[in-house]
Amino acid sequence: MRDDLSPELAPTLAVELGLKPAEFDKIVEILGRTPSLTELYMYSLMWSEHCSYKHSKKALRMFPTTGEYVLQGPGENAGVISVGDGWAVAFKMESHNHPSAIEPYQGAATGVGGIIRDIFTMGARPMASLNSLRFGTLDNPRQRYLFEGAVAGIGGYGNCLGVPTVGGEVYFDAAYEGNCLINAMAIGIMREENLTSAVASGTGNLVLLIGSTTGRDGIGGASTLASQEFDEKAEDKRPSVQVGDPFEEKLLIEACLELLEGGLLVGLGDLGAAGLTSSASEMASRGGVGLDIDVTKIPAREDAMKPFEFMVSESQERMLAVVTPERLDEAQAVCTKWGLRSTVIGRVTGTGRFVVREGDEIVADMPADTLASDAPVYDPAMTRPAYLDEVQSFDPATLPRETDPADLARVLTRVLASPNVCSRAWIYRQYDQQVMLNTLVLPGSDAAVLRIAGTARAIAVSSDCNGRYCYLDPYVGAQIAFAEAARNVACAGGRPAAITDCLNFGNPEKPEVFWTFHESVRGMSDACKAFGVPVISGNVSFYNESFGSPIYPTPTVGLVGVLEDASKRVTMAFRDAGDVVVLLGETADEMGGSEYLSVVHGVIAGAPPALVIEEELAIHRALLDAIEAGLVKSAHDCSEGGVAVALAECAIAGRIGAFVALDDDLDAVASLFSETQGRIVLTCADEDAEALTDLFFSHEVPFSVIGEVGGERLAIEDKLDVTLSALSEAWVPTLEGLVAGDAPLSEQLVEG
Amino acid sequence: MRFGVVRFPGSNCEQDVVIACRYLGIDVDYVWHGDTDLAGFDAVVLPGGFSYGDYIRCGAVARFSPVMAEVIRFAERGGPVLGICNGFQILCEAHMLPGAMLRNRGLKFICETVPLRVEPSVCGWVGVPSGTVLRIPINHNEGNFTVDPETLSRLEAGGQVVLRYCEPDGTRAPGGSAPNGALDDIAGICNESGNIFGLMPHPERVVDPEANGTDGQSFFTSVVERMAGV
Amino acid sequence: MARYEIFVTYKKGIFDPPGATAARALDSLGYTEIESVKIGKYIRLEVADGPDEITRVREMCDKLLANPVIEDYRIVEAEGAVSAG
Amino acid sequence: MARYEIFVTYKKGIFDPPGATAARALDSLGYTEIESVKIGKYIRLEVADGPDEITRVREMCDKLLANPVIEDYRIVEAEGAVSAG
Ligand SMILES: Nc1ncnc2c1ncn2[C@@H]1O[C@H](COP(=O)(O)OP(=O)(O)O)[C@@H](O)[C@H]1O
Ligand SMILES: [Mg+2]
Repeated sequence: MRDDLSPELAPTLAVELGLKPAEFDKIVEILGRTPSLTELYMYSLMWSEHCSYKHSKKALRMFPTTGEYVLQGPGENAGVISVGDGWAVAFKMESHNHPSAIEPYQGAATGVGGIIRDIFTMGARPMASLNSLRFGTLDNPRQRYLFEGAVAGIGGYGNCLGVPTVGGEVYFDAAYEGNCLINAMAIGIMREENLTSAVASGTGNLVLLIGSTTGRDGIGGASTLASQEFDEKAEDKRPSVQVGDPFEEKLLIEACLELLEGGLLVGLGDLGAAGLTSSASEMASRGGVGLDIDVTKIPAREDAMKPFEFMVSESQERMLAVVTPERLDEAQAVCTKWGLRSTVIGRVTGTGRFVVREGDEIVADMPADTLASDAPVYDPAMTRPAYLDEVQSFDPATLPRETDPADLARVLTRVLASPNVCSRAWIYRQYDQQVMLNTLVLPGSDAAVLRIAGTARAIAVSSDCNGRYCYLDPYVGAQIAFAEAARNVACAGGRPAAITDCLNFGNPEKPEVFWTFHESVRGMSDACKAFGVPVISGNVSFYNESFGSPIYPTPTVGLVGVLEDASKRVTMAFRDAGDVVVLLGETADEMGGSEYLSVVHGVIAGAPPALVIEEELAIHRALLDAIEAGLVKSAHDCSEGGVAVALAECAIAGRIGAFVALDDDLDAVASLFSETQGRIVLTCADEDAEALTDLFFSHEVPFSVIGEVGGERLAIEDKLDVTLSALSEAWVPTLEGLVAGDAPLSEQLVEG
Repeated sequence: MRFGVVRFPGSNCEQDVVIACRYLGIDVDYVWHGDTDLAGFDAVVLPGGFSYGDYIRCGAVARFSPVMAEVIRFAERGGPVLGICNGFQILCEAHMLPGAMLRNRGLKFICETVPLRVEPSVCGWVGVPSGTVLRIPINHNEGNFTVDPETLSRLEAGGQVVLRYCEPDGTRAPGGSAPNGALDDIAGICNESGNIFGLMPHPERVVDPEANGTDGQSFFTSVVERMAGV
Repeated sequence: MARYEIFVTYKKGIFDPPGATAARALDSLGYTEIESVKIGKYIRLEVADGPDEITRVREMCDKLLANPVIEDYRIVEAEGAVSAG
Repeated sequence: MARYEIFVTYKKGIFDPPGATAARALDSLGYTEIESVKIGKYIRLEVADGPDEITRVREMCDKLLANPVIEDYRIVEAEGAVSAG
């Protein structure tokens, strides 16, 4: 075989490509010989953590993945649920952390591009995206650069594509200083019957590569390493940054959907991580077939590319389709109509082998399904991290608490101005939020609401994770991530249908890190089971380490809920003077991990708020029944900053104040800023108050009527009294202020 | 009365215009950028989005689409042509309207609903009295309209300035009300005879009262009414 | 094959938002010596040899690569200046 | 006062979507002689005379005017090439 490696060199190269010696031995065993260079690259990528989930696979089995509405669970490019009236929604979240840390604009942009390809691969038209972001604190110029760049990149890609960005979340914490998180979620819509699979089948069918040319993008790291030792001449160091081309992707969306609609394809897959190797071997593995691919047929962007480079390139905006020879001309005509390249690069075989050739010469030949299915699965060691006892034993009650109304008012404005609480408008103003005309609730409320055009229905979507809680208690933190997403969706009137997740952790080979991962998966699973909400897709991102220590465990949840009647949707904005303000749920003194502690005392410690899942569920059900009965005029959950921040946000959004009396017997700080879970600030018309309270009684959920909407101040009896304009002045300009006065990104200087 | 909405490679608001027209009961269909025939259409819309990615300059490539020669002929015969956002940029690139778009002041993409004042103009696409303040979303990176001083005076004198960014009460801030920095707060202009109209805001996004408002309706219905002689 | 470099800049009097922003940013980074920054486009063409080469490159600029309403351009072949528009 | 010209281009191997799009557009406009188009930035600086002028200009490029992860730049003073990064 061409590209042969000597038995002496191969194990060394294998280690340099990230394979463990035992993994290399397994490859030799599968092949019955030393792998060729191309084979070794292909295995090393497919058996990498990113593609094989070798450290997480077992833990992920805890997730509930089935349910009445699930049309496609984990295992395909995206999960799919039925949302009624024959419509289905596909969604998934994915990380692009490491590329974004090198080049934030392109890293984030190509992250959006990748997740959107996962959606239309399923036959769904991308209809919305969300993003979950984590950075270090913005007093550091590098963090500002990353933040500005990532936001610009997300907007730059999504806006050009014409997919609205409707929500997300962002936190700033020193824990992410050396390792930002950029998680992108995309959602698509389709008729149920159009659900497709990334599968190759039918001996003699043709493999068609559609879209962009193939360059050496994304293989800089590994290939430079290898080329120094094994190539004739040391290649110049190439940056492994991929540049996104959203225009090409827009054409791909239109062409692929037209191809699928016309029934012209046998299967369709996207090229993501590990490029052609991954999509081709997964499609072959699903179909139980073999593939024969000739790299000389692949349109190259650069000269003298090697077979392995073609096979592992991560050039963006490419799709792989399987077509019958009879439909080839029609399929290629559709691509041409959309101005896209399409090239037959190989065919489906009945041998079950993945053969790669360069012209006449075979450079790789292996059992196709061993790439995707035979990757090792590990049972990593785990130990409860030592830091937990220390942080959890901290008692927030040992710190002094403000009691004077003037001090409390100052604390409220400080918390409102905290980068983790303040208005996110600076971010989403850079995103097209409305294209496609489905966004009924724009970003800025708890969940975005998107209508299912042509029906009365809508979906509500939110992505959430408080990493600080997960750091203090990974099990509870992950439960809260789920509960908060469900709560945000419920506040809009959506009944949770399914979630996707993106699990961001440090190095899983460290037992303490793996323990936090395992606990988080367990917490999220338990919450999902209690709510009867399945996990239909997701992504794991390990090795997120910041200067040698892991980031906060950050298991982000992306939740989609359904509103049967879109006109019943609710936002957080207070509406009319005289409306009655109700607090659903009961406040306890739970200051551990709170924004108050962090902002006022600079402390991140204590036990996070408890999550009593049955109570949480009862409250969501009560809220949803009330919304569906048309009794609720606004609803907003209490998250970071507690009830005081929730009230302030409702008032700012509605441009109208409130007079409130909190009837707990806690001290003022706990009453205002405790982050007890399962609480919702809602309003109803005065004449509906009785019906609403009756409904809550019948649900046996704790609630209290706390006040009335009106005026231009937020007055909380005995505690504080602040003008609306003072609240807005604290909450609105923080992000813009933090990034202003600073050097703008060089990206911004690029035309276009 | 039938609207034709041109689909350029990369357009992404063409479906929105079609949905908006249908919502308003207007007969509408797509026109492919490669077509060379506008027979059967009574008005043409160049929609928003990013034609050809707008990588070189917004609208620079789309202007050369085969259909554009026909759009120019259609307009010369007095046919109503509306360019929304990228469509406006294409009209400028094609010299069907004067001026050009620079990057937004601040170099950020801006998506937000803004107040706009309807100016007294000769524009045939406007269906509300001048002085009306409308709230319509803008959504662009390059909407910072610029034009040389002589042409600006000509636009003013000829009633060709159709829409201006303004404060919520309809006044213009001394330092300018345009979030993108546009010259003289200009958000939309028309040609001398008023049949070609380009605007940066997206009226098709505010047509359905169930979704975000109705302030954009009149831009679509006025032409229909005028043609029907209402 | 011939190589051309094209420099596209805003016409005099046209405001240059990226240039103005860069100037401010450089100033705030401590480069107070900056008096002005202009940002334009730098285009490199490779064209097969043929008749009227330079005329055709100018045409490409007039039609597509620059916007004559707001931009000027300068074309340079290899090292020597040949044409401006 | 000194004047510097800076040419910023993508590093070798980095895909240049604007260039690729321009090449396709020119081809479809009939300029089939086009073999490749690359689009970068052309920056003109005016700086007050001072010590370390060129060092400081290079710094400006590294920090702000170019993105060293994906871009190369070349600085030219008046007419002569002085520095590259
Ligand atoms: N990165 C982002 N991109 C888009 N929208 C965002 C982003 N971050 C926050 N938002 C939006 O800002 C609003 C407030 O966000 P957040 O404070 O996280 O809400 P909550 O506390 O209800 O989860 C939401 O509408 C959210 O979707
Ligand atoms: Mg919320």
